[in-house]
Amino acid sequence: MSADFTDPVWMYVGGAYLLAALGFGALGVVIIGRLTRWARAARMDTESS
Amino acid sequence: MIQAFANPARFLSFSAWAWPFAGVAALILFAIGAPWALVFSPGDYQQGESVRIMYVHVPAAWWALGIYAFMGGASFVSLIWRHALADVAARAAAPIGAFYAGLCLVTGSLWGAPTWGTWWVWDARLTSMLILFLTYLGYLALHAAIDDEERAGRLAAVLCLAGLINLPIVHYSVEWWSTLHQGASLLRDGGAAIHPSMLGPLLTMAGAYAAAFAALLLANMRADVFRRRVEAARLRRARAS
Amino acid sequence: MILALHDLALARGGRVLFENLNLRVAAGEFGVIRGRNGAGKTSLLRAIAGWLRPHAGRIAFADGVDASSSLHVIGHGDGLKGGLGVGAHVAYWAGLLGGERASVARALDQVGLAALADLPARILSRGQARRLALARLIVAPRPIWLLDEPAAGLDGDGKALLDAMIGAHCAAGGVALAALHEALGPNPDHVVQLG
Amino acid sequence: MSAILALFRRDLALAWSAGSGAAAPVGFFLGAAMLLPLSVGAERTLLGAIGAPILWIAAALASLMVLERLFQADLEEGGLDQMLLSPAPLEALAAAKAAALWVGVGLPIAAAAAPAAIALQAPPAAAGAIALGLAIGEAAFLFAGLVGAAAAASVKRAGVLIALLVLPFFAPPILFGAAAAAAAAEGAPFGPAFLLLCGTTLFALALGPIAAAAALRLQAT
Repeated sequence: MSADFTDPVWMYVGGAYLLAALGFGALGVVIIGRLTRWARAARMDTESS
Repeated sequence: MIQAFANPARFLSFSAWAWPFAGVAALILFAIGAPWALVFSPGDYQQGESVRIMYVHVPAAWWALGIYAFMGGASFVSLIWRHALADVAARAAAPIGAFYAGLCLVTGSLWGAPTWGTWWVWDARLTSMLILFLTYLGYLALHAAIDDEERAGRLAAVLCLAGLINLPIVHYSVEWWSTLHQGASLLRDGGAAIHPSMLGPLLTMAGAYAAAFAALLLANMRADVFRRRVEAARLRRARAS
Repeated sequence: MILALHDLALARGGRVLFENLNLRVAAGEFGVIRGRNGAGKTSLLRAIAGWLRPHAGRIAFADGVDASSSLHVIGHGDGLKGGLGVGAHVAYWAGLLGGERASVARALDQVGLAALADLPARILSRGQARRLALARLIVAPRPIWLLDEPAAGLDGDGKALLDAMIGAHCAAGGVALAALHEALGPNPDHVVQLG
Repeated sequence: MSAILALFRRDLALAWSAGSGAAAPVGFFLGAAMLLPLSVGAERTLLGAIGAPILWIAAALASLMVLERLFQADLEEGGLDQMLLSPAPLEALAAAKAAALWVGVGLPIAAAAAPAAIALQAPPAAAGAIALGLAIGEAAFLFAGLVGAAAAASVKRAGVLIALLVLPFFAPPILFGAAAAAAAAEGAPFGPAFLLLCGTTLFALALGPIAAAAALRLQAT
């Protein structure tokens, strides 16, 4: 446990990790959302034709 | 191997299990890497705690370049062997690469703020990364601007390859330029300055970024393959009626 | 045999225009391509010129014949620049397509635009612009002519001029393929019906 | 060879004809350069230091302006088809178009840079060096910009898109060119920066036409 939490710079460090996490989350949601939407549309097409 | 993935059906069956597998791997690596980087690794004797930003900044820089090189390879294959899936791969990788480049710029700025007292420093690496980010935007903009998908893919491939050749030129000219304006930058991104104890979390996080890219890429490619299939079917139905 | 199509199929925007088209054109022959709009007449000509990849089948030329030295294409856009002189256009085409500069005046005269040689091309009417494009065929002689609705915009004399040019070209052993809506040129050796 | 000359002469005639003459780009270049003293103030030392490099930004913007219509008109009017039918390789024809633009627009801009540099408080002795640098730089801009102009030729109102596409290719020439100009303005030796600028121009001369021809062949389908 060699991290010194009193250092005020943690605001920046925390901010960087938070932004990375939010970024990955947003990109994941967008891409996986696209996948499910089009996969469902493709499945409906094959069922109806 | 390349021909093996030529037809979408085989790609779909492979990627069906591959993208969740890579996704889970990414989550595990992040779960190990992040706390390791944030808490258990040592602070830097000079910069103190702010060096921890390196673990999210440096892998983003590595992979922003790595993904563009991947796109270059895919563009080459799609142009030379007219390989539809390679075109889908390049196009699906672009937004992820752009995100990595953007993340690298933002985390670089957050790292620079405490160490230099300003949010943006025209450090050689950050400037090169900014130009790479613009190159990504150009690729995405060209794809968005041309509606004939097949031609857009091949034109973007030509642009991507031209950009790939341009990157080392930009890198070295910016390096030369930055020595003109101020001394070697503080923001050393690895190499000798990396203390062995820092290498562990750094490589874990780099692995997490790689797995995340693989998962997002494969998912994005699947989405595109389904989209093209559905749109082609709708086109046929519209024409048949 | 100058030009042959083997089971040619063309697609545009994912839609197949036509399939297994076979055609063998020998020297001195004239082919006419008929079909409603969108049937693929232009695409067929552009595929023969090498600018469109066939969906299936292939296009074969006699040896020594290739797009960059033996083909002429007269299409919808005639590549005219409003700011450039009428005579300058013909001189440019002579240079670009490997013709002789000496025949520029003769070509202009033959298409009936000699009087306008020094004027900028923007003053030309649609029919005159089409005649200027035909001057390309004269100033840089090439064995294969691909004509996409060449008579569009031409008046009676213009059509007569085109008629004579095609006749003379085929008589001299040249090949001409024209997408047409009305009868033009000598009676065709081949008629390709699309769509 | 005559095909390349024919296209070069035609495009040069077009560049200098009343229609799309060099007046517009040169006028834009001077106007953009003039914005600097208007925005930063006419204070000599400040203007002198950044005046010369600003000329490079103005020249880059002017080059972007003329690049937009470079291939678009040919694609629309069928001129590209005739170029494809020419015995000369498409790469050489693309280079001929860029060369015609360099002579028709690039050189006038470089010439206008000499009085502009003096107006921006650069020492008159440096004006020649700045103009020479811009002449070389304009070649880098126009040839490097070929790939963007060709890739976006089929897009209507593609000016903004082309600007974005070629920006990464403009970075090295601007970087070395502006450094050379700044050095010249301060009377410092600008040799190394100038030679590196020539390096980027040679790179653009090589990459531009090849990439543009590849893109143009795709545009024709």
